[in-house]
Amino acid sequence: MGTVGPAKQPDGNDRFAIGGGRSGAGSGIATGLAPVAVLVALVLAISAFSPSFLSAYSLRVLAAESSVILLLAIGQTIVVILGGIDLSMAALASLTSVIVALLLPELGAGAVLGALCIAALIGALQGLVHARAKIPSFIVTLAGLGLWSGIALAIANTTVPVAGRYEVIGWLDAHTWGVPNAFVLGLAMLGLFQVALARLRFGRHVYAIGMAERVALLSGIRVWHVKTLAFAASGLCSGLAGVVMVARTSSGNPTIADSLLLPSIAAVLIGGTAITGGHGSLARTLIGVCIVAVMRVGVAVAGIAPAYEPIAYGALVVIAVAITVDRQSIGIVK
Amino acid sequence: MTAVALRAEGLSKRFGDTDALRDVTLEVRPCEVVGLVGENGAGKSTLLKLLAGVIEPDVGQIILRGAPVRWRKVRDAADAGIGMMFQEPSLIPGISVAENILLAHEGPGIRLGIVRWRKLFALARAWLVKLGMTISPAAATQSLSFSERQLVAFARALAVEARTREAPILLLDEPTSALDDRGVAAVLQTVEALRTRASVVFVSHRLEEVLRVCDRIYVMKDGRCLAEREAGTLTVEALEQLMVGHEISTDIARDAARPHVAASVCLEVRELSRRDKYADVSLALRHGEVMGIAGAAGSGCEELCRTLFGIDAPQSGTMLLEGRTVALRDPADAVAHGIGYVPAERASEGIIGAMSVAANMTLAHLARFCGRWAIDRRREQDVAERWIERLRIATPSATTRASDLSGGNQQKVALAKWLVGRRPRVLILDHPLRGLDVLARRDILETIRELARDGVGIVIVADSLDELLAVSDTVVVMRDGRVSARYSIAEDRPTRQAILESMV
Amino acid sequence: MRQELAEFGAAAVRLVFALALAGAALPARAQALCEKSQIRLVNSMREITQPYHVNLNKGGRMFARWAGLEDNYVLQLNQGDSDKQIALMRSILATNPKCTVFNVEPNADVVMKPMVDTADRTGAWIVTHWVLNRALHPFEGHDHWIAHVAVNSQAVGVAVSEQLVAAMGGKGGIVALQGRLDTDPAQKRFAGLKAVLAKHPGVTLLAEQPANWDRRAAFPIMQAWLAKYGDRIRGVWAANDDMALGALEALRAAGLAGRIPVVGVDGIPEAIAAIDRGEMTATVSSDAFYQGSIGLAMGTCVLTGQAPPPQTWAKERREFFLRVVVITKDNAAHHAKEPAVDAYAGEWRCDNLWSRATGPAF
Amino acid sequence: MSGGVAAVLGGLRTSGPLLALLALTVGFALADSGFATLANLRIILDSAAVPLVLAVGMTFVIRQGSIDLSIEGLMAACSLVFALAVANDRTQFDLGWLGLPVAAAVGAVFGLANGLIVTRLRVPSFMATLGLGSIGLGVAMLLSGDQPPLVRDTPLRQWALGQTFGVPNLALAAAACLAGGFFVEQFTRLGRYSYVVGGAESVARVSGINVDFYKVVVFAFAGLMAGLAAAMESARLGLGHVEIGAGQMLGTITAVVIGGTSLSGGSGSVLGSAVGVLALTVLANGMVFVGAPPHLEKAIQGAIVLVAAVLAGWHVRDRLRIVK
Repeated sequence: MGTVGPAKQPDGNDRFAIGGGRSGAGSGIATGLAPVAVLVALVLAISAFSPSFLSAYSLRVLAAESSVILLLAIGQTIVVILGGIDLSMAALASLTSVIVALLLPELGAGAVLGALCIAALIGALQGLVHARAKIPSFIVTLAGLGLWSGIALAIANTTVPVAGRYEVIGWLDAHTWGVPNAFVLGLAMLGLFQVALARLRFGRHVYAIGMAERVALLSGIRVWHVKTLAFAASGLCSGLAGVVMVARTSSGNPTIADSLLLPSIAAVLIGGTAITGGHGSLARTLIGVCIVAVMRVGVAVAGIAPAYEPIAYGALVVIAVAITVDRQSIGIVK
Repeated sequence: MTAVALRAEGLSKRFGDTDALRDVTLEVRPCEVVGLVGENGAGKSTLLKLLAGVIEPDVGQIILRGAPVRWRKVRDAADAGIGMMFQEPSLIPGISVAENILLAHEGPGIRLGIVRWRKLFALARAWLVKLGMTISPAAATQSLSFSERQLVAFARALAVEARTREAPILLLDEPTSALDDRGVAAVLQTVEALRTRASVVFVSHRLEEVLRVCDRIYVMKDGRCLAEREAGTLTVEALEQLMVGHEISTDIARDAARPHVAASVCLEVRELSRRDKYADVSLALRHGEVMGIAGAAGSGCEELCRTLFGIDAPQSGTMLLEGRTVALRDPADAVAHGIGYVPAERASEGIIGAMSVAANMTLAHLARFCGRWAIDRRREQDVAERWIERLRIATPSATTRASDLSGGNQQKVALAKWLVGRRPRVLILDHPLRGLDVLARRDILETIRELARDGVGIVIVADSLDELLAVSDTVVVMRDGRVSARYSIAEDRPTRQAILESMV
Repeated sequence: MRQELAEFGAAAVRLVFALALAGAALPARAQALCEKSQIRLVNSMREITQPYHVNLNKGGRMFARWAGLEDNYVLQLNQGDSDKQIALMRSILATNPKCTVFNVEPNADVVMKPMVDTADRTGAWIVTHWVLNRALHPFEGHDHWIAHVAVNSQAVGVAVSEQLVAAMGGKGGIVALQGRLDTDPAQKRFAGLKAVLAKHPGVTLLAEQPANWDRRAAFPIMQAWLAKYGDRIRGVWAANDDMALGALEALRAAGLAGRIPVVGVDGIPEAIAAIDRGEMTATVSSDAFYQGSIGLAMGTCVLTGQAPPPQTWAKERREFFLRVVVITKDNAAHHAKEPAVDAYAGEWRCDNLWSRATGPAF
Repeated sequence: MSGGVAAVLGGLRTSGPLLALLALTVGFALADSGFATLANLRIILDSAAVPLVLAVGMTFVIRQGSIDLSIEGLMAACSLVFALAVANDRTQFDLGWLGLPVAAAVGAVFGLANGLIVTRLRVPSFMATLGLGSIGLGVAMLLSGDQPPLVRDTPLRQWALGQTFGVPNLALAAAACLAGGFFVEQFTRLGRYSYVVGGAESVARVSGINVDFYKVVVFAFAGLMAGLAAAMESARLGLGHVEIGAGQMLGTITAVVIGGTSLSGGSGSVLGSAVGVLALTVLANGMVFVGAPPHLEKAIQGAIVLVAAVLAGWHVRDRLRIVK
C-alpha cells in the first residue's frame, strides 16, 4: 500500500523482528498490556456483581469452558497472521467430534489419531485450494463450512453417544491440581505453535506473507507450501477442539461446535492480532480467549436480564477491541 | 525584495527519535522554479509534505503569499493552490484516469454529488494534453504502464491550477525518477511552460535536469538546508560537492579492461516470447558479465527480467542455465536455481518495511540460517551486521525495521538479500538506482562490479544510459519488445546518441 | 438382572405410595434439605423470542410466584449454543449448589450428560425434558437427576399426522417440513409421519426438506414446492408450528391459505389462532407452561422434604412420558387464552407431581 | 496449468459469475422439467428480492475495504420496529406505508453507528459490526417481548405477497434498489469515492478526501438497505421476528464476493452482486426442486460456491496475484 502520508507510521510490537526494534519496544508493551487491562477490568466488574465469580471454582469452570475456544482461536490466529481467515474451523470440529464418537469404541486411541489426521488433511486441502486456485480464504473456508457440516450431518444426523472406550479421551474432562486438562492441552498447543511462529522458518514465512506477500513471493518463498501448512495447523486445532468436545459431552454431534466460530474469531481480534495480517501473536490470543470466555459466561452470571445480554456482549466486544486493537500495526482500519 | 509566493520559516519535524527536518527556511518566488537537491533521507520529501499539509510541522510556520497559514488537512493546501506530486506511486487502480487526475477537486465534473462524465473527461483531457499524452481519460488506471501512471500523477498535481485564482504552486517530488528519456523531456518541457504562470519546487536526483530547469537551487543534507545558489552559477560537479560535502569523481568511474568476464555462458535464452510484451529475444550472459538492457517504457525489458526470474511464464522459447534447460514455474524455482532479482518497486516488492533489516536480508535463504530446528538468530545477526558494514548500510542496528531506513539503504538491503546466502549465479536488477543519491548509487554500482568479479552474471535495467554505460560489459537495446541493437562496451563503446536512436 | 430391577422397581413403587400417603397425612416427615428461602429455581432454555419458550419461562415464573420464591427465580438462555448451556449451569453453581434446582430444556441432547454429571458432582438438583438418550437414565445412580420428563415425539408425530390424513380424506400428496435434523424431536416426529403414511397408502409424501424449525426458511421451500407440484399438494406437514406458519404464508401468497390443510407441533398461540381461523388443521401441544414449571415443582418438593429423595422414587416416576393434547378447531378456543395459576396449582402439589405421566419412557 | 485451459477460461474474463449462474440454471432445468417454468421464475425472483437488497448495501461496504457482519442483528431490530410501527396486534401505531421508511431509518442509524465506531474509535469493521449486530439482536429481543408482533396491515401484506404484471412486487422493489445502487455507484461522488477509499485509502486521504465521512455514509447506506430488507421480509411473513435475518450475513457476503467484488476492496459492482445473489437463489431453489438429500444440501451448496468462485477467479490467476 502506498506509504503516502502519516497513515502508516512503522509499528512496534509483534513483528518477531530479531530483538525488537527501538521504536517498537515502547508501543509494543503498551499495546501488549491493553488486553490484559481489559481482562482485569472485566473480571473485577463482574465479580462486583457476583463476588463468587473470583472463586477458585468459578475460575476452574471458566478455564474449562474456554478450552475449546482456545484451541479454535490458536489455529485461527495462525491463519489470521498469514492474512487469511478460516471460517470452517467450527464445522470441522463438529465433524471430528462425530468421527471420534463413532470410531472410539472400535479403534480407541486410533480413532482419535485418525480423526486428527483427517482434520489436519482437510485443513491442508483448504489451504492448498486457497493458495493454488487463488481463491480468497474467506470463500474457500466458507464453502468448507458448508461442506464439512453437511458431511457431518450425512455421517450422523444426530448425537452419537460414545458407546465405549470413553476413558481414552475422558481424562480431557478431568482436572489435575484443580486445572482442567483440556485447558492444559490448549496451553500446550499454544506454546508449541508460539515456538513455531517465533523461532521456526515456518513462522518467519507466515509473518512475511502476512506483511507483504509479494515480497515473500519475490524472495522465493513457496507461499503455497506455507499456506497449506498453516491451514493444516488450523485444521489440527479444529480436530483437537472436536476431541475435547467429545470428552466434555461424551458424545459427538454434527453441529456441536458451530456456535463457537464467531467467539473464537472475536478472541483472536480482541487479543489485538490485526485482521489485516502480519501482526499478532498467540500470547495475545490467550488473553483474548479469556476475555471472550468471561464475556460469554460472566455477563450471564452477573445476573443481567437475558434480553440485555446480547447488548452487553456487543458493547463489550466493541469496547474491548477499541482498547486493545494495535492501531499502529493496522495503519488503515478497514 | 520581490514578492514571495511561498515561504517556509524555520520548519522542524521529528519522527520517533530521528530529526527529519531541522529549522529549514526556504522561499519560492512567483513564477520561479526552485530546485531541491540532497541525498536520500536529506529531508526533501518531508519538507514538501509539510508544505502540502500532508503532515504538520513541530516548529516553524508556512507563509503563503505574505500571510501565515496552517494546513489542517491536505485539502486546505490544495484549495490554496498548492499541488503536490508524490514520489510514491499514488494513483487509485480501480477508477478511470480522469477521476485520478481530478480526484477530490472534480469542480464542474461533479454537480450536487452527481458525476457528469462527459464534463469530467473533457476537464481531464485538457491536463493530459498539456503533458502531450494521448491516453483516453476514460481509460482504466490499472491498464497504464508505470511511466504513464507517473505522468498522470503529474497531471493530477497540475490540476490544482483549476482550484484557485492565484498562481498555483507545484511541489514535484522526483517527477522524473520513473520515466524514460521521452517522458522526462515531456515533464521538463511542462515545467518550463509552467514558469510563466506558476511557481514550482522541483526535486530530482538527476542534477543536470535540476540545473536545466531551475532558477534557484536549495541543497539539503541531514534535514538541514546547506546552501542556496542561483542555478546559473553552478555545474553538476559543484552541486554534487555541495550535496556530499566532499570531492567525488564526476562520471562513475569504470575499470577499463574487464579480464574477469569468463567465456562460459551462465544464462542463455533462445527465441523467448510473451504475447504483446516481447518477442523472440535471444541473449547469452557469461559468468562475470554485466549485461545492461536499455529500452524505453513499453520496450519490454522489465517484462523480460520478470520472466527470467520466473514471475511470468514465456509463451515460447527456451531458457538455459549453465547449459541445462530450465523451466521456471515460479520465483521459488528461480531462487532454487541461484537466480536473484531486485525489483524496481522497492517499497511494494523489494523489502518488507515492518520487518527488521536482518530478517529482510535472510528472507530468501532462511534455510541457511536454521539449526536443526529453529532459526539461529545469532548467526543471522552476525551475517546481517557483516553485510550492513560491507554495503555501508546506514542503520542504527540490524534489528531496526527496514521502513525506518532511507530509500538508498532500503535498496542496499534488497540487494543484500541475494548476497547473504550462497552467491547467486545470476542477479537481475530492475532499475536498482532509481531515486538514489550519488553515494548510494556509487556503493551499489561498486557492489555490482565486485559480484561480477566473483563470476556472477548480472542483468541490469537502469534509468539513465550513463549508469548503464558505466557498469555494463554489454548493452542490449530493446524496442517494442524486440532486441534492436547490441553493443560490447570493451570493443565499441557506443555514444548515448547511438543508443537513444536504437531505442526510439 | 432385568428381573431384579423390575422387582426393585415394584418394591420402590410400593414404598413410594406409602411415603406419599404418609406425606399427605403429616407433611413434615422427610426432613428438609434446605431452608425454603435458600432454594434457587433455574430455568435453562434456548431463548425467549419463540412463543414456546416464552411460555416455558412464564410457567416457571408462575410456579415461583406461587411458591413464594419469585426472587430466587433465574432464567438462563443459551441462544442455541450447547456449550454455553453447560457453561452457564456450571458457573452459577459457584454458590449455593445444594439448594439449586434446574429445569432444563436441552438445546441438543449432547448437553444432557454433562449437565447431569455436573448436578451429581456439585450436589445441585436437575430435571430434564424432551430428549430421550438411550444410554442415560436418572435411576442409574444419578441421585441428583430428579427426573426426566420425556415427550414421546413419535406419538406426537403420529397424532398430528393422523389429523392431517383425516383432513385430506385419506388421499393425495403431502410435503413435509423437517426441523433441525440433528435433534431427536425432529427425527421422531418425522418417524411418526412415516408410520402413519404406512397405514394410509392413499397419501404420498411428495417431498421433504429441513427448514430448521424456522419460519423464514420454510417460506421459500414451500414456494418452490408449489411451483413444482402445483395442485398435487393436498396437505402440508410441518415439524413445528413456526414452519407451518411460514408455509401458510407461502400458501397465502399463492391464494391457497385455508384451502390446503396444514399441521404443526407445539401449540403456539399464533397456530391456535390460525386453527381457529380454519387456516391450519391441527397442532399438538405439550403445554409449555407445565414443562416450564413441573421440574421446579419437583425440586422444591424434594428440597423442602415434602417429597422423599428421588432415589427412592419408582423408575416410572423418574423417567416418564408427558401427556400431550391435540388442538383442533373443536378445542382451539379453549386453548387460545392464557392459563391461570390455579390451572396448575393442583399439579404442583408434592403428592400429585405425576398427574400427566402417561407411563415409563425407558 | 495448460495454456489451453487458461486461454479458454481467460476468454471468460469478467463473465465468471454469469457463467456460474448459467451453468446452475441449465443444470437444474435439465434435472427437473418443472424448474424452467414461468411460475418458478417468479418464485426465484421473489426469494431473491430480500437478499438482493442486502447485497446492494453490502457491495458498497466490501468495496470500500470494510465488511458488515451486523446484518442479522440489524435486520432483527428493524423487523420488530417495522412490525410495531405498522398496524399490528401489540401497539396502537398504524403508520401503514410509512413503516418502510421508518424501518429503513432505524437501519441507517445502526449503520451510522457502525461507521462512527469504525472511523472514530478505529475499531476494525469486522469487530465493530459484529458487536453492533449483537446489540441489534438484544434490542430486537427487548421489543419482541412475549410474542412476536403480527403485522395486521392488510394492504402491506397484500403488496408484499402480490404481483404486478406477473412480477412479484418484492422483486420489483429489489430491482428499484438495485437500479438506485447502480446509479449511486456509477454517477455519484459517494459511489466513485467508495472505489477510491477501497482502492488506496492513504492516497484518498492525502488527496484531501474526507475518507471517514464517506466511510460512515456507506455504512449508513448499507444499514438503510438492511432495514428495508427487514421490512420487506416482515411484510411478507406477516410478523416482526428476532431471527428474521438468520443466515443472511454469510449468504450476502458470499453472493457479493461471487459477484466479483474482492474482499480487499476497490473493485466490483452491484450488478455483479445481483448475479451472485441470483446464482445462490437458483441454487437453493433448485436444491428443493431436485429434492437434494437434506443432509447433503449444505455440502453441495458449499461445493458449488467453491466451483463458482474458481470459475469467477480463474482468469486472473497469475503467479504474483495476491489473495488473502
